[in-house]
Amino acid sequence: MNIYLNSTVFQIFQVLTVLACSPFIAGFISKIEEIFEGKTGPSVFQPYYDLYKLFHKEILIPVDASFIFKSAPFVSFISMVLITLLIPVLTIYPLPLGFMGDMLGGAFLFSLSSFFINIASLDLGTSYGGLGSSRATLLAILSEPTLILVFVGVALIAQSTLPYVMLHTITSSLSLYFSPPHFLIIVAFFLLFLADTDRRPINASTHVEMSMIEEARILDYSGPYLALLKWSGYMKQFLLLVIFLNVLVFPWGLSVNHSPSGLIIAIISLIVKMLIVGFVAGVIDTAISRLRFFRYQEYFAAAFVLSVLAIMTFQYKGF
Amino acid sequence: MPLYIYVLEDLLVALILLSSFVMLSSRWISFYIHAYGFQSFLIFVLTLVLGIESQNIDLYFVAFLTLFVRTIIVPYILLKMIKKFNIKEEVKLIVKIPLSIILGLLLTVFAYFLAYRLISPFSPKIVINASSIALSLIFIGFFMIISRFTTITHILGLLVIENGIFLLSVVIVPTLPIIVELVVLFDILVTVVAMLILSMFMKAQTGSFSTTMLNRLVG
Amino acid sequence: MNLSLLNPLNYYYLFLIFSAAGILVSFLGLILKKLKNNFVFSNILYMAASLTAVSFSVIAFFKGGNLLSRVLYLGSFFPAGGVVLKFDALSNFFILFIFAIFFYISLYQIRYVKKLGSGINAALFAFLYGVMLVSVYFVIIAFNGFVFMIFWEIMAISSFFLVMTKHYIKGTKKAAFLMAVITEIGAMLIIFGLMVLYLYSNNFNLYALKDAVIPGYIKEIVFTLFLFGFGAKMGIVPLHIWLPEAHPASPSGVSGVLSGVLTSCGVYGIMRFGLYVLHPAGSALLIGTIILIVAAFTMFFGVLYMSQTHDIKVLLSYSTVDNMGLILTGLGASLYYKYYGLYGLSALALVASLYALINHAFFKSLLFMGAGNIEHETGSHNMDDFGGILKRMPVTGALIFIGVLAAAGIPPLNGFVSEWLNLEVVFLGFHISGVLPRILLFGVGSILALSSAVAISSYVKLYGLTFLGLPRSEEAKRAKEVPSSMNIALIIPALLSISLAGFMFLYTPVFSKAAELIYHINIGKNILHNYIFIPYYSSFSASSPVYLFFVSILLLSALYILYKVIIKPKKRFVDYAWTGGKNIINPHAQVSTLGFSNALRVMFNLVYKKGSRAEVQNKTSQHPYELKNPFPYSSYYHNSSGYGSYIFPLIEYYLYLPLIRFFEKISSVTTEVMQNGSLNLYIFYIFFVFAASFFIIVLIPV
Amino acid sequence: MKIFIITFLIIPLFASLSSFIIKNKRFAEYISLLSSSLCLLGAFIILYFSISLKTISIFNSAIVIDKFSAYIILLVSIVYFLSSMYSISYMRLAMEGEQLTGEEFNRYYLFLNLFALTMLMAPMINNMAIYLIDIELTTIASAFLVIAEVTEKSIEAAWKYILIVSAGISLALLGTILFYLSGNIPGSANTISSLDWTTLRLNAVYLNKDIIRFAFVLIVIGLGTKVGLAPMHTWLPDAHSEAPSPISSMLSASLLNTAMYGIMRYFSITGKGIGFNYPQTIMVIIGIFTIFTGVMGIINQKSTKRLFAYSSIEHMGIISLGFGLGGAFGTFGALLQMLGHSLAKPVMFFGSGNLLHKYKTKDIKKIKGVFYVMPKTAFLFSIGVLALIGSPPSVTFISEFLIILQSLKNGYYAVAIVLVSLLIAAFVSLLSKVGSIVFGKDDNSLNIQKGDFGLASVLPMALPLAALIILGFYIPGNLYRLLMGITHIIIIK
Repeated sequence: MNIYLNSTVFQIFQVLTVLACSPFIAGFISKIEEIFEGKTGPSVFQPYYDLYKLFHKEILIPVDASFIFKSAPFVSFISMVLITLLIPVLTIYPLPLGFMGDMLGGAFLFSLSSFFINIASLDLGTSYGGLGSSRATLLAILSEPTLILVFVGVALIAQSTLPYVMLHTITSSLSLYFSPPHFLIIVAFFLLFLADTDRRPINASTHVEMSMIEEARILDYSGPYLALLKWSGYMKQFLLLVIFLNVLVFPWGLSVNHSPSGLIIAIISLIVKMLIVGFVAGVIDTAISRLRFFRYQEYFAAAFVLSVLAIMTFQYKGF
Repeated sequence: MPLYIYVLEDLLVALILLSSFVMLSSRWISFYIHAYGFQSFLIFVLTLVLGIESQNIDLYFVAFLTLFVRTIIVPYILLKMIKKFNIKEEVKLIVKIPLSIILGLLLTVFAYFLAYRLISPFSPKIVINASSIALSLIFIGFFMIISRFTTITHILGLLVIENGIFLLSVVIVPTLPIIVELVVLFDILVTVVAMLILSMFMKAQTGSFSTTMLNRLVG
Repeated sequence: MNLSLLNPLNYYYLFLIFSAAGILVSFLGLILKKLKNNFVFSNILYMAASLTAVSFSVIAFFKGGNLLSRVLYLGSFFPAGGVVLKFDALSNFFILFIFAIFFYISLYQIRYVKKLGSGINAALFAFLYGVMLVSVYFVIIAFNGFVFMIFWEIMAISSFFLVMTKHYIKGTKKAAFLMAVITEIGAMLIIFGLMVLYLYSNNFNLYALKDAVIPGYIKEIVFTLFLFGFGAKMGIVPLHIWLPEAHPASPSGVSGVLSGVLTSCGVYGIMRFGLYVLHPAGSALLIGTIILIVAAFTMFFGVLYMSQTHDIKVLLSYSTVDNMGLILTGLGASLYYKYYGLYGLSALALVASLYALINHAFFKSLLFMGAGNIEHETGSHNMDDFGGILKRMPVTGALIFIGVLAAAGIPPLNGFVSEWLNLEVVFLGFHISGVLPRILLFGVGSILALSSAVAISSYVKLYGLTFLGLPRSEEAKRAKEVPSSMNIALIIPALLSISLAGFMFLYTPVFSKAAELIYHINIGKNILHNYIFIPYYSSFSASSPVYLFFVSILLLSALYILYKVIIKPKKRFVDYAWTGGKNIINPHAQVSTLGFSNALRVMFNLVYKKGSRAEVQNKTSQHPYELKNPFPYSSYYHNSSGYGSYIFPLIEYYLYLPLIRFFEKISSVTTEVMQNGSLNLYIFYIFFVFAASFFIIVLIPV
Repeated sequence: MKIFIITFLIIPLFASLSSFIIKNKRFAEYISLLSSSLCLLGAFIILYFSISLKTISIFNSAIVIDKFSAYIILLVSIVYFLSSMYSISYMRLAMEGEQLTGEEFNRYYLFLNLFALTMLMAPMINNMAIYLIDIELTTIASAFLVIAEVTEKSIEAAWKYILIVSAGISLALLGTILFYLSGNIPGSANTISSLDWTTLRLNAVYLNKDIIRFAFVLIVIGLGTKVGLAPMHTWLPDAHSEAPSPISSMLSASLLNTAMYGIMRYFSITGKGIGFNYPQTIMVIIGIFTIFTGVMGIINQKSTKRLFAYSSIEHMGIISLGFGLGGAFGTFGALLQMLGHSLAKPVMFFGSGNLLHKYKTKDIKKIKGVFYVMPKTAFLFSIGVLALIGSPPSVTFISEFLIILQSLKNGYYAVAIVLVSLLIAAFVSLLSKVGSIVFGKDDNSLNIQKGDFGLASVLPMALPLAALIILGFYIPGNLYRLLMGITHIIIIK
């Protein structure tokens, strides 16, 4: 009984960590980018201010809006919370409700969020909504096969699609950790991470009007709705980073037991890991330029080839 | 069996072949009909000779029926017909006459070849000779239909084929039941009459006996 | 005779009585013009018949044991041998959901057909529909290859005429005809396969066919024949070309049946004849490979063309093609696992496949009926003409939204569950020891992922351009809600779809029963613990769609309550935020269907053979026998013809057109030579044959 | 029994003569209908006798009726019955449309019954030569029926018909003489001086093998001309398309079968004499070529009646292929296909007759939307075409199924594949052509009065269709035993 209680507490903490820390990471990355561009930039806490401000504004709802427009922010937010329940943010052992889905289920939950935003962007009949929705679905089309192949690669290495089991397998064998497939998969996943979080070379997260993908879809949202959407965007980035770090790259530093100290260590180590990766992401984001729209497939093809290579090397090396 | 009979038979079949070549080499329709009558008459004589030779009453009977139907009635009807409609000449030939004679010769050779292969193991030479000429009659009859373009020639072509078959049956199986010969003759009569009626219909509709116009039904 | 309500056989007789009565009523209506309302009566009778059929299966499943398997001997019939009808787990399973579909479609078309007016003969329609209903029933329970074939063909013919219902519209004839051609080719392949089996068994009885000792290569050939034969009905590539023609041409109820029922019958055929009768063991590797390659092509082409159309029904029919690929993936994987001795996994893969099948049957019929609702009101299925339908038809819109969520594979609905399950099955491929099969399986998995992404995009387009935004035509503005009986018919599959996700645990035993029949292993106990679904190995994965469903709903409502309580937002209903609160939105500035999917068209030009308008003229003049192109020229913008493109499907272009031209050429040459009207030539033929055959016989001695 | 058979044959003769003499139109119609229904009854009685008793053999074995003959007689009388019923409607409409004079009307009924008489006689005749002459008589009688409406085209058709078939029959006669020769070789121990099939068949082993080989080919070419085996089929589309529809159906559905019957008699003699391999090979080759020709004609066809004429060619090809494949299934399938052909063809020709009267054209492209103009005809016509092309439930499906099965059993995979692909091609093109006739938007520009013709135009279509479908579901035991008996008659060693 006690264990269950503790686990439940941990699960709540896990959700809270994601909710609380995700704006911070977003702020940190944009700060890094600004610094590398030679500017001072806003504070790392700027996302919190934004959210606060938006939650206190009134909502403008167009008269033609249907229930889909109104439900999209909630669904998007909830799907991120659901993913949080599934993945090892803080612990290396499954928490309550962690059995609801595996990696694949998580991927589908991401698509739940984007599906609702896409469809909501068409609700008002503005031309920008259609543009954004069209492009976002195209990106999904391009990235999804690669994502699945990455998961296949991981599942091959770990013989499982459960993130907790994957983490265990990778940490248990150093030879597995340092094997070429593992690194190839890390790279492929990182490329997908860049694309999925609106970074260059696909998009520019700092200049929203530039490519009209992410922001075009939520142009007509305002007030708390916009806040929810933005927050779920931060969470998406955070969660992708968690999967990247805690499952693939550096699955150490997580809590192994139910002690409060483990919890604190886990949170701190997670933040540290994220800051490092965020730094790298920020550097990349400023160092390279955006791709032309009709050359996106080349970028994804690179990721695809990497993951295929990973699987092939695994097949023929054998572990 | 006296030798003269063989000589006579050989002579008769040769004449029959000759008459068919006469038909091939002409473009005058009345000439065809006369040649056909002559050919039928020769067949009658041959049948009679064979009947005498084999002492077969049936063959006498068949011979006189042939005389009656093939030599008299059919040519008579045909001649009357062309007189009534004043048909003189074959309208058009698909092959020129010299070529058609050469082809006829080739067909005869083929008929000899076939007949030799077919019945040589068990038949005397005279029968082989006669039956190969009968086969060549069949071939030439077909050739006439293929190369000519009036209804009368088509009928005559058919009749030549029938003559060939009749000759063959008389020569190689003289014991064929008489009923068969009878109905075949009856059939010839009915067919000729029916075809003549048809060709008169055709004359009434198209104004000609030529079959070159018969190409509306295609595909 | 046991007249108890729980005796399933009574339901069998009741089914026969009801359906025969329905057919009779419609036939009387056909003959006697005075008989009014025969259409309604016969459809009600069909509903009753479907209900009894479903009850049979439900009772059989609940009672289990001997009742599950019922054999009826009906004497013998030349040349079939003994006529056996059998209800076993597989047929019960198929009857269960197929007749559920028949039930609500019968309900649906009572009002729907009325709208079609006097152009169609409603009595004839009901008659053919009844014939199809009965034939489907016997297709599923026939336990004799020959009898199966007879009912299979009756089903094909009646569906051909049903597609022909709106024959006064241009293009319908061609569509129905195309369908008949493809299904006939398929039927011939099946017959051929059955005959080859017969050579080994000397009996068409399925027991005999099953027990016959058949060499491996024969099994492979026959299975391939069955795959393409039944695949013609399912719509696998390259035999899928009839689907995008026939579905838009037929009335929506019929489209629903075509997509929900007939494709399922195709799957049934593969399962019954390919898996149950042939039960490949040593040849499973090759067969599985063939299936997986076909599945990959089917998903790939189906989904890529699906994204490019502007016609709702064409979109849905290509989506059917895509889903058939998904189902085949499960089947192929199950054969692979069987070959490598992983029987539990092969049963699991079959379960995944069945799950995808039943999902598809429900949500696709739902969507087709929804498309029918829209057509009922606007008279069109061109998405570019719609917009803002949700405001005008809220119930339809909400129900279709459920269907779209299911079809696009969005969690937590059932489409997600089946796609997830199939992906799990693919992922489990690492248990296979062969390297190349494993890689093929993973490759199919990535195409599966591509297909699910494109499907999402297409369904976003479908729903967004049809129901959302602003109306772009007068018809769309005038649309109003359809009669309630039609919407009730839509509610049933919507609820069934939801139940398939939220109450998955009710269905899994049924699936595993059906899979047990084929693989003789019951995995029902292994895969479901405490509402958690385990893909056979608990260390591999454990997920709970059931929990996910309820938890997500719970969290969503919790969030909404929190939002209402804590934030208490001030709402202001205004015009568009982005335009500064002014209503200056032009409906025609919205994205068009082509505009939405054009980027894909550009990126995958190799597959699409895209052409611009300048090429249209040339192309049509080049192909006088042109098949109807489901993707005609259209513009990037509404109300504009200046910028646009068209595509011509690759398979039609490179496979079917040359075939058609080849046949026409041969035929015209042959008849021109053989029958040119010249009597002399005709006689020459006779003479020639005569002379030539003699010559040949002379030359060849005995 | 003698008297019965004589009466059976006198009935149509009486009908034909009396209708010609009395010259009353209604009388001619009803006496023909009466005679045909009596013949149908008689055919059933003959069938019953030949099944339950033994072979009927009368007039010193000049007339021998075994199961096979009885079966063919039955098929002929079924078509005779249907055609004389349909003639009532067709000829009345033709008279109304002034395509026909009163004289031609009377001539039509004279020859209709005579034609039926000759066809009924053919299967009874034991003597091969007389059988051939009887076939020649059918040609003449039907040639006059082809020109029932005297037009340039019908005369052309009749002329081609009579000439081609006479040439063919003369070849068959030659073949028959060779058969006789083969039993009468001078110097051989056993002479068989008879042209009766019963005798020949009994003593087939004594026949000269070398000559039989030639003789059988001649028979196939000669009678094949009548049957419509390619490439001797050329008269068939012309005559079928130009004849009045009831006659087309009689030509197609019964005449071809009657001629095929003759081929099969020779076939069984030949098979018994020199082994079945040889005649079967010939039948398979010519059957496949015939199917090919028929299907090609179907694909490239623009006229309704020629379409079904080519379909007859295709069916005859299937039948000869079936016989050629032999075995229990092949022969059985071919016999069943005969039945299916006899039942399905009248439906199609009667239907196209109705269309011809309504639209005054045979051009497929010009006929559209029949479902609105003549719903009953359209319904029966479209079901009929399905039965014709062998989709279940119909007899043709079962027969074609059996034939394909037999070809697989024999190991002729190539034959089976060719057959299947040709069947699919026939299915496709027939369906598309009939579909384009029956369905589609009603064309108002033609000024056509809507509505079906009378009962006599629809009932002859409905009756055989019902039989086709019922037999497709259930083949009665008696029919099965009958056909099995015939199979034994044909292929027993």
